[in-house]
Amino acid sequence: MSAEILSFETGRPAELAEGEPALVVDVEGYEGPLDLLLALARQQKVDLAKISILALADQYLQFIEAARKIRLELAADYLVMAAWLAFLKSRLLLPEPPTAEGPSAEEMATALANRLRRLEAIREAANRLMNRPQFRRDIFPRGNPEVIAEIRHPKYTATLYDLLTAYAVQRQQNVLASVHLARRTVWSLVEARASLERIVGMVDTEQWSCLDDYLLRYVVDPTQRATVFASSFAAALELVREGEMELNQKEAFAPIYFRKRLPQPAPDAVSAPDVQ
Amino acid sequence: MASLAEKRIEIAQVEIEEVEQVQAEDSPQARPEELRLLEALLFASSEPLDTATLAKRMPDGVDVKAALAQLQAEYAPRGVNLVRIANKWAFRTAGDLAWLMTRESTETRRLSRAAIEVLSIIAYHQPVTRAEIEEIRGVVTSKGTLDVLLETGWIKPRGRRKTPGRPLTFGTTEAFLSQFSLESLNDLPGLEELKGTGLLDTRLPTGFTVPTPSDDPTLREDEEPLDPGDLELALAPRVEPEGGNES
Amino acid sequence: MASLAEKRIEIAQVEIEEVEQVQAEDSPQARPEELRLLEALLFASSEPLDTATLAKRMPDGVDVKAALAQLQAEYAPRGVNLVRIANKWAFRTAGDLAWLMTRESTETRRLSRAAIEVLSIIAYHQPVTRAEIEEIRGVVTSKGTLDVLLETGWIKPRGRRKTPGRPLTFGTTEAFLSQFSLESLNDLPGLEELKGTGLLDTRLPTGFTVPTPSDDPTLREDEEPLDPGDLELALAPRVEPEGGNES
Repeated sequence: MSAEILSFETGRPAELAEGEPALVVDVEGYEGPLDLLLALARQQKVDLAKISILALADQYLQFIEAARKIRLELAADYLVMAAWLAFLKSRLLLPEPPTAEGPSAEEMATALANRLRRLEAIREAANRLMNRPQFRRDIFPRGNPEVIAEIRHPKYTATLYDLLTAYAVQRQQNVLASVHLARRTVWSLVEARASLERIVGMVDTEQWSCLDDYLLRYVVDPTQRATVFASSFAAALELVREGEMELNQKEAFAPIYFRKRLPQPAPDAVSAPDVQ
Repeated sequence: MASLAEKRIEIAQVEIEEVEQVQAEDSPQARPEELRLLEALLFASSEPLDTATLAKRMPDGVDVKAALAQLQAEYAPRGVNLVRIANKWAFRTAGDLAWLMTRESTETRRLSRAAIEVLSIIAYHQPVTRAEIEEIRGVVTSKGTLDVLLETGWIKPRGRRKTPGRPLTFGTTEAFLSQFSLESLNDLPGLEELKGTGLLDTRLPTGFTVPTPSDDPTLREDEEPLDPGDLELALAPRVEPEGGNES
Repeated sequence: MASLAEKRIEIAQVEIEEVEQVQAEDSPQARPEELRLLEALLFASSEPLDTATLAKRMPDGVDVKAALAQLQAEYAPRGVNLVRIANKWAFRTAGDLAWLMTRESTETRRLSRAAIEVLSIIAYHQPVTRAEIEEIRGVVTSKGTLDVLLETGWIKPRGRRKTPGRPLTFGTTEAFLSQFSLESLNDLPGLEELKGTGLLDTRLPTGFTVPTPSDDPTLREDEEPLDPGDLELALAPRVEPEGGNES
């Protein structure tokens, strides 16, 4: 809360006090121009209601003058107040213009006096408030409070509908349990033939290719291997019968090779290459 | 001390309208000041205070022990007592007012799916053993599920099956009927009604039956009475370890 | 009740050697049981309890207000007093024993002079806007000052003034009353004098009307409700840059 430090951040000008015997220029403690005015007013030692605003304005202006002389940086608030007081002072000293607009000088002075009274009153009230016994400073609550224990009784709810649904679902589940055979994925002959035709179309005509290699490349899922091989074999036989391709197998269980049947009927079957 | 007393009077006047209190304080039979001090210290302390600690805060020449004894006697008939705990002193609400310091509350909870399933089987198939329930549900019934059901008061162990192991048989209670607004167990819908409401599939195989439930407390031929202490047993933890397929 | 009394006697005998207390209890001038109950409830709680809450825990037919008044009178001369704060009741250590309790004290926040002034202005002038506070103090109120006060929980924004800019109005809280041991705002020290001088009203010429500070959450005619999010706003940094002459 050092924000109260108004503008005299340069520090207290204590060393200057010797040159200014009448007035100790120490603004650090003041809470703004009104506070300063109030402090000056108190020096008049009269009821604030009867205070001489003229004298107060003089004191204030004097203070500001002193502060400026020692080149203290005054906050704008103080200067605004100084200007206003100078204006008020001149109004108070000059005779009132006959058709004055706004409040008269007297009214302005009274308003200022009232502001000072109000500030002083609230200060006094604050003082009394802070002097009241304060909670946890002067008076204390129960240091070790005993809590009111809560005993919770669970109350369960369920509806007849819940009950019957639960029952029916369970009974049904067990009674209607039938054997679900996993559906086998089968490679149909049509699918196998279409694939073979594509494969045969891809390979070099003269070249024998290993059927297994191609099939393994296409069939990723090992569980489908059997059906793929079976269907492909059957489709291959079909294609051979139709003269679309040739098959070659060295011996039983050996890899089967295939190649595209050349358009012209080959008199001699080309022997299968000795692969590996 | 005079100024303190003055201050106290001031405060007393501000805070209390009863002026006689202030007088009472000044009267000859006023309580010794140390009782006020002890009272305040013990009240505000977050933990029990021992005599030595209290004595340190008292004015010289105060017999703290005697003062504590007097305070204890003063508070004995009150709602707050001065009690000694392990040689330390503290204010505590009177033991007989424990009921005042508790608040009972009911909280509504929904039964778990498993619990309602078990309950429905007990309702239709009673008297039924745990093994039979598990047979129907196809899963192991957790002890917790049965405990919750026993806690609801809707089921109870009613006897023991005359089979090896003498398993407990469970049945429903009157509270069950009341909970589900049933006049009697016969009001539970039968096979045809369940089919009619669409709860049971109409294409059920022949031979599928829904038992006609009965909560007749008379033991059946294959039941024998509960042993003494069976009720506690029913709530005791199951011995065998339970697997992950509980429900 | 007989068993309670018996139990109480039992406890008394166990804990206290003075048997005459037990006798005193059975004597015709025994205190009404409700005093014990209220005592226990209020003593146990560190938070003030309102009459309704207390009444709920009392047996039927108990005049809680009368019992509280009696209890307050009983405890007035003691080291622990029964005080009323914003229509709630709580036991608190006696204010004059502050000197004794200092060691119990946790570091109390020291408010700056500016904060104290602002707090007082809010207390005596509420509902009051920041501009009005500044009018009285003649100086710009730093955001920090208001923040510190909001943080204490003693003040709160309570609405918005129906004037251009819709400034927030501030008021005090229950915690404020509790902090300064005030039963209500009417107990603010010096309030009567302030009212008498007519200095309380910032907006009207002196002596015109005598407003009374009020923490009645009901908004005044010239107030409107807070917008959602205003509470955060009150704590958010002020938008306009603030000069060096804050306070």
